Amino acid sequence: MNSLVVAAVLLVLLGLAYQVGWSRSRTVAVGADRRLHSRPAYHGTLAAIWVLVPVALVLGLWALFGPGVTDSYIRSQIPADVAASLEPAQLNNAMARIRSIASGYGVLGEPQPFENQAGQALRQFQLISFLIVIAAAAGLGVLALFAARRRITPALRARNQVEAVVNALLVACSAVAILTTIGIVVSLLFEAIRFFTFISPVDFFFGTVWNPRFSTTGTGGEGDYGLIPLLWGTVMVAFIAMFVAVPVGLMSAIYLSQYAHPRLRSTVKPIIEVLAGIPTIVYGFFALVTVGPFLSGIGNAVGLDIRATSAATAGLVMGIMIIPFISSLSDDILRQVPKSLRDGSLGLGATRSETIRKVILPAALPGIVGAFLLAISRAIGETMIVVLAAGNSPILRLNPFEPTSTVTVTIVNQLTGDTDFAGPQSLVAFALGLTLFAMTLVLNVAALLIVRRFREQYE
Amino acid sequence: MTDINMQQTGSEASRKRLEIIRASLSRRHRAEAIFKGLGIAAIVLALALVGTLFWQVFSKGTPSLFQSTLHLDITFDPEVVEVGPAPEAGSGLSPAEYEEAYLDWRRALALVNWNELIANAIRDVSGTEIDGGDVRALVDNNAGLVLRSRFQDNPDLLGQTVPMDLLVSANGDNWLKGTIDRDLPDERQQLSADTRNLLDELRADDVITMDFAWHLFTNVDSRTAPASAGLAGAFMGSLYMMLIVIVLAVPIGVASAIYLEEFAPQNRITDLIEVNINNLAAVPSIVFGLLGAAVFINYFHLPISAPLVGGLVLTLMTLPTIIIATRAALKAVSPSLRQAALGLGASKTQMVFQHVLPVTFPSILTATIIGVAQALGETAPLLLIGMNAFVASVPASPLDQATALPVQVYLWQGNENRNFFEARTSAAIIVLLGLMLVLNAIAIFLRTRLERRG
Amino acid sequence: MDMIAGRGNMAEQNTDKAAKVDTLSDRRVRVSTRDVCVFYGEKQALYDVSIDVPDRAVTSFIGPSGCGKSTFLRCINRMNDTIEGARVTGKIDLDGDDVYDPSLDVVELRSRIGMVFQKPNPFPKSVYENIAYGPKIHGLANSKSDLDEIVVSSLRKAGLFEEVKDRLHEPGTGLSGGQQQRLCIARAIAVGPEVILMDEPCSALDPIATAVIEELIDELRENFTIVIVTHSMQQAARVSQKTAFFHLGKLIEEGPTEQIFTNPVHKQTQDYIMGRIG
Amino acid sequence: MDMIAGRGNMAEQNTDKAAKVDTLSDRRVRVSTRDVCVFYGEKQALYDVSIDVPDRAVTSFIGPSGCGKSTFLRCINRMNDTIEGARVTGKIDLDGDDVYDPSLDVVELRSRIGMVFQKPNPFPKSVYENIAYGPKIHGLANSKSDLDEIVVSSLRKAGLFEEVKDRLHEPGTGLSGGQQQRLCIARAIAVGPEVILMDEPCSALDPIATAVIEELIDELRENFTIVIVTHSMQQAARVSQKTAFFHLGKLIEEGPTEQIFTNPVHKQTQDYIMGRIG
Amino acid sequence: QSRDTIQIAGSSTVLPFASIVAEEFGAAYPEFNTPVVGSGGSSGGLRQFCEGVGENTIDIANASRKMRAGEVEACAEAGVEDIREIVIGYDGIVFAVGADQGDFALEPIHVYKALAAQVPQDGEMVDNPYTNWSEIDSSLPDQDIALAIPASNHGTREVFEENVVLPGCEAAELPEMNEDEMEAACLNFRQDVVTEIAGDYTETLARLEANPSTMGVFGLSFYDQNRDTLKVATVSGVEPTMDSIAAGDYPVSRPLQFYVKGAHIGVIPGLEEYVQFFLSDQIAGAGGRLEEAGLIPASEEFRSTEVSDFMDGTQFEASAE
Ligand SMILES: Nc1ncnc2c1ncn2[C@@H]1O[C@H](COP(=O)(O)OP(=O)(O)OP(=O)(O)O)[C@@H](O)[C@H]1O
Ligand SMILES: Nc1ncnc2c1ncn2[C@@H]1O[C@H](COP(=O)(O)OP(=O)(O)OP(=O)(O)O)[C@@H](O)[C@H]1O
Ligand SMILES: [Mg+2]
Ligand SMILES: [Mg+2]
Repeated sequence: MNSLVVAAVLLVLLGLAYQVGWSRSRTVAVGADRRLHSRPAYHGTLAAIWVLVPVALVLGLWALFGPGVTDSYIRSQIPADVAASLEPAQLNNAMARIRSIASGYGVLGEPQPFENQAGQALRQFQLISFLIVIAAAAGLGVLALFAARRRITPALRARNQVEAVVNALLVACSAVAILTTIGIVVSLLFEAIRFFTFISPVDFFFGTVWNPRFSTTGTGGEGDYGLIPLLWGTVMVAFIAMFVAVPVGLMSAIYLSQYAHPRLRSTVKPIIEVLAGIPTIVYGFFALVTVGPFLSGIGNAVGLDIRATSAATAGLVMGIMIIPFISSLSDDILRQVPKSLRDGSLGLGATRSETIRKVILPAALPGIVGAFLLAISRAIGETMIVVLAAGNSPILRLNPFEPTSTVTVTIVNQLTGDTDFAGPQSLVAFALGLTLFAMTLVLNVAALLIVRRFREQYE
Repeated sequence: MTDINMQQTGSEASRKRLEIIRASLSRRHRAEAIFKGLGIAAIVLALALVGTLFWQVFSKGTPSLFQSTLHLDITFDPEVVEVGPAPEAGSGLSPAEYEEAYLDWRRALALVNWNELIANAIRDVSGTEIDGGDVRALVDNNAGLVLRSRFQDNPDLLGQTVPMDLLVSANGDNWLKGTIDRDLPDERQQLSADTRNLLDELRADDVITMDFAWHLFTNVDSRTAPASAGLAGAFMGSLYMMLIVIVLAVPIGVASAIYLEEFAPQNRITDLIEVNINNLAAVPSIVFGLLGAAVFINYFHLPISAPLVGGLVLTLMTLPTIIIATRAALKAVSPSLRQAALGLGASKTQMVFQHVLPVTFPSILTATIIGVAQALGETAPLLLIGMNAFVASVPASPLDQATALPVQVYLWQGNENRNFFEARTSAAIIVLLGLMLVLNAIAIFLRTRLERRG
Repeated sequence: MDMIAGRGNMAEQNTDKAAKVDTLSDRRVRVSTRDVCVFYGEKQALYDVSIDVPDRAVTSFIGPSGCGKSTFLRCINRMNDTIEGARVTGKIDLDGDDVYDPSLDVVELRSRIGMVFQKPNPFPKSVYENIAYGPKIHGLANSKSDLDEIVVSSLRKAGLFEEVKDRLHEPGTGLSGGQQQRLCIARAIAVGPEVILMDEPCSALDPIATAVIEELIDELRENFTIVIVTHSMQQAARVSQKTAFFHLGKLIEEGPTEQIFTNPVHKQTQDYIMGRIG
Repeated sequence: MDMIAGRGNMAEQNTDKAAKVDTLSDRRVRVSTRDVCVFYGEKQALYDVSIDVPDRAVTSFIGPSGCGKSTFLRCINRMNDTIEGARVTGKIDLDGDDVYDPSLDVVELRSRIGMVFQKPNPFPKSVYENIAYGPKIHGLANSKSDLDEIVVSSLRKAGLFEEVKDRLHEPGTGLSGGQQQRLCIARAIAVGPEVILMDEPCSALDPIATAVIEELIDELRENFTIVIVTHSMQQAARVSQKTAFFHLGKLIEEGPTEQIFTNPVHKQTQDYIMGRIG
Repeated sequence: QSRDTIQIAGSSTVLPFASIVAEEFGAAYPEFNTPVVGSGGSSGGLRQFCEGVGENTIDIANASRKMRAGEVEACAEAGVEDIREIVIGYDGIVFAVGADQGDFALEPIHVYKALAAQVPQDGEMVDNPYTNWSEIDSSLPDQDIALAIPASNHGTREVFEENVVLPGCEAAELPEMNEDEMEAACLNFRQDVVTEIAGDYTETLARLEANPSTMGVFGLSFYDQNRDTLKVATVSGVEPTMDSIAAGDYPVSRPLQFYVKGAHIGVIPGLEEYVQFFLSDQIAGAGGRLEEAGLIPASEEFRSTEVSDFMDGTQFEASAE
């Protein structure tokens, strides 16, 4: 209700301001040499902005401090002796009851007299404070409107000012992306530093054993937190994924961009891109239920010991996931290679495949490598497939048919396990997150640099 | 070409040259064919993979889209349902008092032994004498609640007999569908021999039929009554998150793209922002989960397991996608359109908002849909902000606790009743995939229309 | 030789046209530039160009590709401002007001100096909206009927009204190339500019559409000051009264069209016109 | 008038050049086309073009933009095959062999008919690799030294060797525009073609680079049959011995350059040359 | 307006039980909303629990292990001082193989010998030579050794080590060494045949299906639901059943518990009722809903003491280590 009133008041004020700005600008514009610099609509908008700022300020302040003020008012209404006799929780309860009485809803049981009294007082207080706030906001708004109105002259650069406001809003929006990065780094760094008070960075970054322990069992030690096995698992899975995705993705991109009839292209491309839209959890399930047993069945048939959940399973399925990523990006890049290069080569009597292999691919190579790097960073960051399909075995092993574990999975496991949350067992997740962030950052900067150089080549 | 022609060409060098070229032609054409074949093979493989994946999911999931349903005539026997009349609103009660009285009545309802009604009904159709325990093995635990809420909505049913559809328990469903080996010895079966026989009998009499599992879409998750577990809660959770992503990510993303592409001066800072955004697009989603937990929950004290937080995290994740796509779209707008506007005396802001932006609208829309679809399928970050919760209610607002569809898939695939939940998980995946496909289809439709026009 | 006769014809045509106007030197100078240099980053694209553009006449800029014709044209209504890294020095006056005066509003400037581009670039809106856009943003119409009037009269002036009067609310991009270009001219006229700059307005058009536009330009000069860049000497000869020849960023020679084509002073101009360079 | 003298000069120059070769009619016909029509989808771009291209001479195609010059050029070495939806009917012979014979291998055909494009398009490889590319794929060099020799001689023929001999292993894209175009010509020569097709090879170049290329073309015709498309009549007059004029997809007139420019038979040709259309 | 839904998070072992109780609670008490039960592991649950007091923190943390002293400290720092522990029953941990495999009668020492990296032989520690169970003890089936045990992020792992491996290690009579070395030797597993499972039991089951000779470690309730595919091993001659575990005969079990935030009692509606309901006979008692779901019930008097301690406000104190 209240917020409806506030919104209505605000809307009316803004509408009024717009109207005033609009008509005022037209009035002052009468006369030969008094052409308006800006259209009346801009004057209207500018006036509305002038009004909006102080009103929003007042309402914002009230939203921020209002509840606190009300609380302390209620507390002041509870007799001191009663208040002293109440536990904090009971006090809260009493305050809630008072609020409930004030709202007219009523409470169960017989309210105590002081509650009734306080309820009535609160009711009045709420009404008055609400009126005051509304009045203050509206008053300030009207004042601002007058000020704005007086500023309106034909020469007023209302458009430029409105555009400056718009520009500021745009800048604010771009800042969100930066804040996100800062947020990530700060929130990870903080906890990671706490982790490093338990475990030295050297042991973390160069350790080859991952075996965190419960602090109560064993020797009471913390266990081993070597990053290398996790990193190795990550790299191995990502490598297998690329091993699957690169040939298939690249060859499909080549076929689609260089050979396929447009009609074929426009049907096949979306179908392959469907793979990109499938949630990773679905891939994980697919890996766990279908691909894993299938691989291990093949293994049995050829006499190879292939685990159902293994680096190979996870990598294979992740590769399938990445295919559309690579084929889409590569397709775009291949199509960006100027047609004149292709014509140049064909005109010399090269066959299509020669043209593709010797001219188009080399020309597109930097861009494609950039795409690969992005794909790798995606593979590295992928979680759910590995959670379900890699077997979660953080041991340094070369055999891809053995289970393995990755950084992302370990983050999930350590944060959602039964370990001591104040100890290194779960804090390590943040150090791992930071490592992951740094890895993708490096990959991305590399990709960016490569892609930039590529862009320069044609221009 | 013939040799006579060769001679006409005259030049000896030219002839020799042609011979050399001809000698290698068949090899070159073979290489060409192989290369092209590889391309086709890659496409076929990719398509086959799409096919396999869908076939797998659908063949596993379709059975659980149908569930054994028991059709019974339930008599609300006043001897079993011993409760007074429901209180009425108004009638001199304050709202608080009415609520209290109504609660009392509902408490009384909760104490009724609803299973006895079911036992009676089963006895009536099969002639078998069964007790409450058998009912629980036979019928989903939810059945009692279904009766109760039916009665609560309509207290006049007292004494009447109504036909009702009740779900068979998960184990019963397994037995009837044969997902559990029917030849296994007794001690390895979940159900007693009597119950199994009764089930077969009821199935043969068509008292139990395989019906479409509508409740999968209308019910919330359930642990006590696995057979009645549904996706409604998760669906709403996902819906709220999607709305938040759309409401926040699109305007912010488009605005920053506009700023970076159209207004920002080319300098170190914008370079930095660009690197930063490209990087954010590739930052593992799990890291966003860590961020969400640290910032939104620990620092801003937003509620745990709430779609609001999930939506915010997904918004941050989707932003770079939208920014990058929008920038590409803006970049693609032909300079001549910009010149036309500027040449007429439009300001830069007018040019961008009145001409450039409308033209890029379809691409922005496409990018948005794809970004939102990705966000919808995201699981990992949600695990870290408490959305992997068991929530037995449909969230009424984005501040209420909820799960999301992919998280529900994750939770279900880990359920201990594997015989039942493996198919259930696939059914949930079908729903999720269906949503994805619809979203992607819309995006592709828009894009092809756009490409045709452009 | 026939050819010689042909050339002769052309020269005669020019004289015909020139008869319509008084001698150029009588005309008021609308735009005057002094020592204009333009740099793209490090690279200098124009060197000290000084020229006067006479009122109500067509001035054409010719010269081989890359000589800076477009660059100079864009200086006049400050479209170079929109190019990253472009820098202009020197002085350009419109009716005696410095165009590069910081206190001058480019929006106003561009409403006074309209522009038509090489490739027809109608907005992807209806024909009506295309023309109404300029008057709207500049607040030139107080009512719908005002606007209607502006639209119709602009279309008429551009000789397009009869062809599109039934399709005013269909997309402007659906017109033929020549119609689109006339639409763009109508759009420029609708704002009521004093000067119209045209950068190779016919280069994307077929010969027939080109002829229509050239005729239009000839009519427009009764009311507007027109500057046209063209890569076709023939076109310059056909439509303009004053011609300026650019080469490698320098203004080599300027003068009445007739004189430039029949009796150029500089060797380079002569070479260009004779087809020895370019 | 000076102009007339200028024109006269040009005609004289042509006569000079023509003196170098015997009369065109003596020359063997290298490429002959009969009733060639080209369709892009539904749209017909060329109508029944029949023309003979003489050996060791430069034949130029001129005509207004969009008249089908490039389309026709691309027919000769079947580059139109690479354009989606393009369809060619009629007959084109190279030394009497049907170019569109299904049993003919286009790879071989294109090794015999080289092509140079409007915009220089060197591969993003080194200068050396650019030229070695053709001989390598066709297996024309048995050893590194063979290849070196081909590269050097092609560069020499293209008049580029002196300028780039120290930069053979730097990227070809780093050369200036004119050098790039000569690199493309050298690349085409390296395969040892009999015919070289050039589609507006100078349109992206500045006047000085253009002059160098024109000189090169003049030299090349001693060894190759050259067909050149140009939008500049002057260029056609300067470099070619035979000229064909296209208009709206039809071959209007063909003949010795001198005749076309001084004494065209058709009214349209005359109009075009006089600058009345285009 | 304060929050009116009880918010629970924590151990995934307790999750199924807590969810059942939450649902039943919602059904039985119309005035309260159905509590929300998050999973996230004991660690994640306690982390949220110890974030502080107030609406946006959880009320109850489920745990499959006791809270640690460090965690209690962290809690206190954040203002969570009144913590009440409720033990709800026991979880049995069983060894199971595929249903068509041989019968196992395990002793702790068998398990130790199967998975230790080094075993004593003639008073020396040597690399584990066993590849087949029958090599360890002739009474065991002739089957390759392969074990899927919970990874160290699981509370089960701790129980497994304390109740099976360490006793087995002791029985194996390792050569003289100091205590630290001893523990290290006992808990150092070989990696070729031992797979650590960081996920849930479905993953262990998947491992069994892929490699049928694998022996897996499961919770009793999970085994119970999958009797069609699993066969359980006896430990020290005792078969794991509800009864044998409740009676304390079966050696591998652990208590499950949850922690309630005292400060939220009376603020979040239904908190007290939830606790009482949880420990009531029909839920956590013998024959109650949770026993059906696989929780091993605690005795009646134990439960009533838990409830009365809770109502009296007895606060949890971490055992000193
Ligand atoms: N945006 C730009 N950045 C850098 N250099 C530019 C830019 N625009 C033009 N130039 C350069 O400035 C010079 C003059 O270019 P301009 O476009 O003015 O030539 P023009 O005479 O209009 O040629 P054309 O007949 O081809 O249109 C050229 O060398 C060109 O490369
Ligand atoms: N790939 C294509 N698809 C469809 N139509 C085409 C294609 N290429 C050219 N055309 C059309 O065929 C006609 C002839 O084009 P062509 O490029 O041969 O002309 P041109 O004489 O070379 O012109 P210009 O001097 O502009 O290069 C034109 O109308 C053109 O629009
Ligand atoms: Mg230009
Ligand atoms: Mg062409």
